[in-house]
Amino acid sequence: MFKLSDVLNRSLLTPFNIIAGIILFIGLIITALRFTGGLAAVTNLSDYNPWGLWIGFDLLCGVALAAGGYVTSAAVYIFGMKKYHSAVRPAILTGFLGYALVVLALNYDVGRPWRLPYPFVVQAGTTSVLFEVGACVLLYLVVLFIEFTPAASEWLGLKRARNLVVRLTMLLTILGVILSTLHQSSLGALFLIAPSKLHPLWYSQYIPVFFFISSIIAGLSMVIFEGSLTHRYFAAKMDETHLREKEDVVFGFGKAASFVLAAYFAVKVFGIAMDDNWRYLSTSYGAWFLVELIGFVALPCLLYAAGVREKNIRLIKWTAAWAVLGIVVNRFNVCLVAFNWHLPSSERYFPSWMEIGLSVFIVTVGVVAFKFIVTYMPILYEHPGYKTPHP
Amino acid sequence: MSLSRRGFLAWMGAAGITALGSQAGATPRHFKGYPQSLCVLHDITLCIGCRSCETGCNKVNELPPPAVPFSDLSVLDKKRRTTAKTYTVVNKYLDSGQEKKPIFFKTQCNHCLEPACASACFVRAFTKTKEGSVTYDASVCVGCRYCMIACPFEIPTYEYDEPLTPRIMKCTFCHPRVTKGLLPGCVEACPTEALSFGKREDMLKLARERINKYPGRYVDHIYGEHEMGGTNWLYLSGVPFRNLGMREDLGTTPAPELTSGALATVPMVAALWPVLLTGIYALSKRKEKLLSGDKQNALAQALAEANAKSQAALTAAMEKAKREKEEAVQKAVKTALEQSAKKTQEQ
Amino acid sequence: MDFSTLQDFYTYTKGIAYILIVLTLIGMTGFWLYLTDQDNDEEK
Amino acid sequence: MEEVKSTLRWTAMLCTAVGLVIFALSAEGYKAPEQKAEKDRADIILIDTSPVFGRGDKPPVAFPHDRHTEIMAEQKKDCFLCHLKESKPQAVSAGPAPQPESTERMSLKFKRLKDTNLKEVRKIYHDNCIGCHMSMAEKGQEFGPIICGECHKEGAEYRSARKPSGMDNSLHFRHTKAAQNKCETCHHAYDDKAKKLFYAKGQEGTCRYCHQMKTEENRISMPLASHMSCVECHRLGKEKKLEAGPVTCSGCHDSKEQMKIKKIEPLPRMERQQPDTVFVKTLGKDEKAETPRMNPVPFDHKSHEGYNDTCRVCHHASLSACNSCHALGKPLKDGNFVKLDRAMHQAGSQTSCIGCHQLKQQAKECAGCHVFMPKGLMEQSDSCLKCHMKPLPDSAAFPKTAEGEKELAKKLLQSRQPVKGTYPQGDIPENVIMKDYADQYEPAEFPHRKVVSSLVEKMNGAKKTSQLAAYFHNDLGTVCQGCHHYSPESQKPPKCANCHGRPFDEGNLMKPGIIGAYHQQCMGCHAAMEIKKPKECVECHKEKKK
Repeated sequence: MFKLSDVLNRSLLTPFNIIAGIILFIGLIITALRFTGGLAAVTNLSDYNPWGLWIGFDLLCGVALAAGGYVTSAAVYIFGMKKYHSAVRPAILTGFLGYALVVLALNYDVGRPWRLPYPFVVQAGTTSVLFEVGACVLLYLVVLFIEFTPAASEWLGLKRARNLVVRLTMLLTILGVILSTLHQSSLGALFLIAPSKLHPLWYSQYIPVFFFISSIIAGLSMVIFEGSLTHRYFAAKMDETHLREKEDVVFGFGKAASFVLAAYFAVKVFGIAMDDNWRYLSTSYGAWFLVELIGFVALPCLLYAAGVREKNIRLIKWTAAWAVLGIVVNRFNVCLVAFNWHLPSSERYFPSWMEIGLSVFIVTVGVVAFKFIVTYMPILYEHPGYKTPHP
Repeated sequence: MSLSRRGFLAWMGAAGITALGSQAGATPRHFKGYPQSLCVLHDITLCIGCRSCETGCNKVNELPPPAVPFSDLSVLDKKRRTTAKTYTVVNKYLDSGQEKKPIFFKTQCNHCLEPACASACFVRAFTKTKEGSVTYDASVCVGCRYCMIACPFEIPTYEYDEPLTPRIMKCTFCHPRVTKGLLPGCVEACPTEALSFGKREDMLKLARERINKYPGRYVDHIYGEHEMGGTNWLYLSGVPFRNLGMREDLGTTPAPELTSGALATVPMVAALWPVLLTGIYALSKRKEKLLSGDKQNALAQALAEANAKSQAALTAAMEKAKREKEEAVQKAVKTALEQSAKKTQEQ
Repeated sequence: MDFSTLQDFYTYTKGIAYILIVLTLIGMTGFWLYLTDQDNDEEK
Repeated sequence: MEEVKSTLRWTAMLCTAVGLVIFALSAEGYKAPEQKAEKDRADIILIDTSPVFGRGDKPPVAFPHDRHTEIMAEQKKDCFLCHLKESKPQAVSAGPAPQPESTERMSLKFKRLKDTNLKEVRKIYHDNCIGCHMSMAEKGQEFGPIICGECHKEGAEYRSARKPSGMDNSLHFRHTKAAQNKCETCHHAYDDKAKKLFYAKGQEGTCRYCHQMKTEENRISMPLASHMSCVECHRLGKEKKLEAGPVTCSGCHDSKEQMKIKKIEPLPRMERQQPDTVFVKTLGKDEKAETPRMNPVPFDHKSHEGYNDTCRVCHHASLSACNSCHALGKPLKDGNFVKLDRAMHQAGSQTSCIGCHQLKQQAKECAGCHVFMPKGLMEQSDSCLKCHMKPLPDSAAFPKTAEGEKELAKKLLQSRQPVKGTYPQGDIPENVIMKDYADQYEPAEFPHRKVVSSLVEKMNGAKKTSQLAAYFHNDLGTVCQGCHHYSPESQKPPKCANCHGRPFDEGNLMKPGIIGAYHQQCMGCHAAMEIKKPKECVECHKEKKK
């Protein structure tokens, strides 16, 4: 429960605000350039490299890291892990923000943003994986929005309506999980069509599975990671339930993440075996692949395990950060590093500072929005008016 | 994850029979592409690198004039690719033989029988026409550039400098001309007939005949006959195609096959996840209910015990009180008797 | 219905598939509600 | 305090992130695996023990032999620093092997006489190679590799450019001269009973007839034989300060060095009791047929000796007649189951008549026309008679004696009328205007007569092929057929435009349109004959004034 006064009294010239302000300003300039000079003016994209950082990071990583929403809500509402209930709202919020930002970023990358709905209203290219991704992301954004709006029906206090709302949460959660399963995996499936361009070690008929599994890891890790951040910076905003359940969330999700990581490691190895790509492991790309597999899959898996067994909350938090980084590395590898590996280095892509700048801008927008929302809305605490009746 | 296409087709086929009443769809289908579709055979051994094709292409497609005039052959010295301003380019490759004999060859859209770009496009901006060309419709294109990712020949290009109306640019096989019965611009311009134009079957025949007649002159491979499921541009060469930078490792799988498996699982997930999830939900709910049941019993028991205790305490207290009362009475009686006895002695 | 390219065939079949998916989801939701509202009456 | 800590953490994370990005990019920098340029050397010996001892755990060593020979020379050391002396085996020393007087020779192995076992051999290599390199290092000289990986490396830095070496007739002549016609110096046969070499006079053949690529029992491999004999002999010669052949690898096996080997001009004929003229039989040696179905082919053996560098070209397995191994009917094992007809007609094979003749057609003087002609057996039956000549009217039955045979063959050969040149200049149109042309250019003026005469000139001028042309070109019109193809020989052949019209005629896919025909024919011929001009389009047809 916070007092409005201490918000008003705080001066706006906090270091955070200043930095954020600068970044947002630069972002706006880049925006202007993009929509006057075209992609050529701001990006290093070429006819060989049509997809760059804005897809590799903003889309692929954005979606993966926003997986916390469906993971948490599934855990709580479907798997009935009520003790993590306090984690749901923040997760949903970050999920919602994440997807919103992905869509925002797409508006920069795509040639004619206003046509983004075309596949669904004008002409549907149903053979395209991108069509499925688009459809699912769109729907899921709506789902997240509804999930994010507080359960209004409680106001009316009607028992039937309340039951309906309870059922609706279930429906939304299930729908959310379905949509997430589909588009998280399909983001990987996007690359199935380019076996001649993606390095064999990363190309696999299993790549949709890889993306889906790793999205679960990303979701779990993000919840822990954000949890620790919010706890650090917004402890004041948390009520005792949150503070109490926080630990449970960290340990529970840490354990889950560890186990899923183990499975992920296994399927990655299966991937190599299926296409008999062992020999590539001795090449330079192989070395880099091993870094990803050992350093960003096996290592966090073990660290999580250690953290859970020894009840070492800090270790788990740092591991979460590492795992999140690992997901980013993986998405970068698939989309940027191992893609077009056959091209001479002169033809390879490296993002321009403006591309990086815009990505930073997008992230900053997200952080600011999150900060604003958790400051003014009941995310980290339950509003006394609508105590949700959970045992 | 990836259901085999066969299985998927069987599944869809079953649906087809019942729902659509279409012809037996359960057998794995095979598509031969459009019969009579047109084709160009590029005999690389005949190309002299005169860039007439580039000129012709530029003219008939009304593309912007080139930076260096087409008559300037020095541009051939470094490798070029198709760009948003040039649909086709001629490249030079120096044969690694004793006398470095230059080999020229033309690059443009190969007009796949099963185009990867079309398969990848989520607004169906690309169409495989029955004439054999793969055409592009800018009026629906969103500009996501997934087609460029998908194309194994790295042909489609993008107008990166267009802020709001960028298009994908690629060879159209001069579709408007061809439908009018004219030759494609490049073919018409080629002086040596390094580009032969005709029905695909005929061009394949021609290619085979040339290989048979001049065994020494050609490598025994018609590029484009099977690559990525076959293309409407075919190539003959005197040196291995990989030397010319043409990928020989593309395989023969048509592009749509590559993603169909993954897409095939979508309905499965959509149909089965709800059941699975609600199942899990039900289980967890049931567990929860049982738990809550136990809790109530426990409470009741605790209450009962508590009551019993308090009862005992109460009775004990009452006993005590009773005893005190009686004592008090007896005491009082005793004193009274003593006093009365004292009185009688004095009299 | 006959197709000369795999691409056209898939466009068609996947199109059908997507429609079916939507119907399935709606249908199953309805069916679930129909299945479960009894239990809730008991709970009352 | 807490702040400090947290900042530290953040910096740590930042560092890792940056480090990763850099690593990623470095990984990105790598190209797809591709052939990297290697130094070509003719002297690469692959020190690979696997054939003898089975696979080792380290990759074999590519050893630049000449590099070491040079250094030996610089340091005034001889071959025996690395190669031991071994006593000649009985069989050889007894026989007429090179330098019969010497009972010792240089072992080809490194620092040992036989491959005992892996452990020892490995020790020999490591001790001696590394030891020597070390000692040079200590002396402060430029020294060779010392660490395992420097020698044992995958994808060696050298690529072996070793060209197989052989003795052509000219080189053979120089050797016979050097050996004062003592053929036994090198030539020998093996006596199975006596188990030793002996010299069989008049039976000499090329080494390869017996010495195969692999060592067989009682006959060593060709590489071994040649290096033991040739190199040894050259070495001894050099010791004796005589003019001797090369002892280095590149001396025999480097393409450039091979060019330098002196050629004898004119080359005297080699004596091996071969005929000047002979009949190539159309029947196997042991085959009996009432009459051969095809006429035997009179063959000018003498001049053909001049057309090839070695006898081996035709006599690929022995110096006897073709039909002693190849038969008309049943394929024989001796003939490797190749029937007589294939032995003589197989296209693309240098050992068959037609194959060799077609290879000759690739000479630039001939290629201009022949490049357009489908390869393989000619269909026209009359071309068969070019070789399978009809017996002369006056000649009676086929002679029984070898002498008579030679005579008849000679007569037949002389009866042939070589065709040189073509129709008289006056009958050849001087210029041809090619006007059926694109709007872009003026008509092209084709100097028809000039071209024809230069063709004929080249044809007759060609050293080794002029005879071939003279005998196989049917008549004066044949040369015209290079361009005026698919029509009978005549002084007034059809014009190009009579057949060639608009392109892509579905009726005849192989037939180009007129413009294509012109360019393909003219440019194809110029390319084949290595005529550099014309370079620009306008050299043939001027740009049309707009």
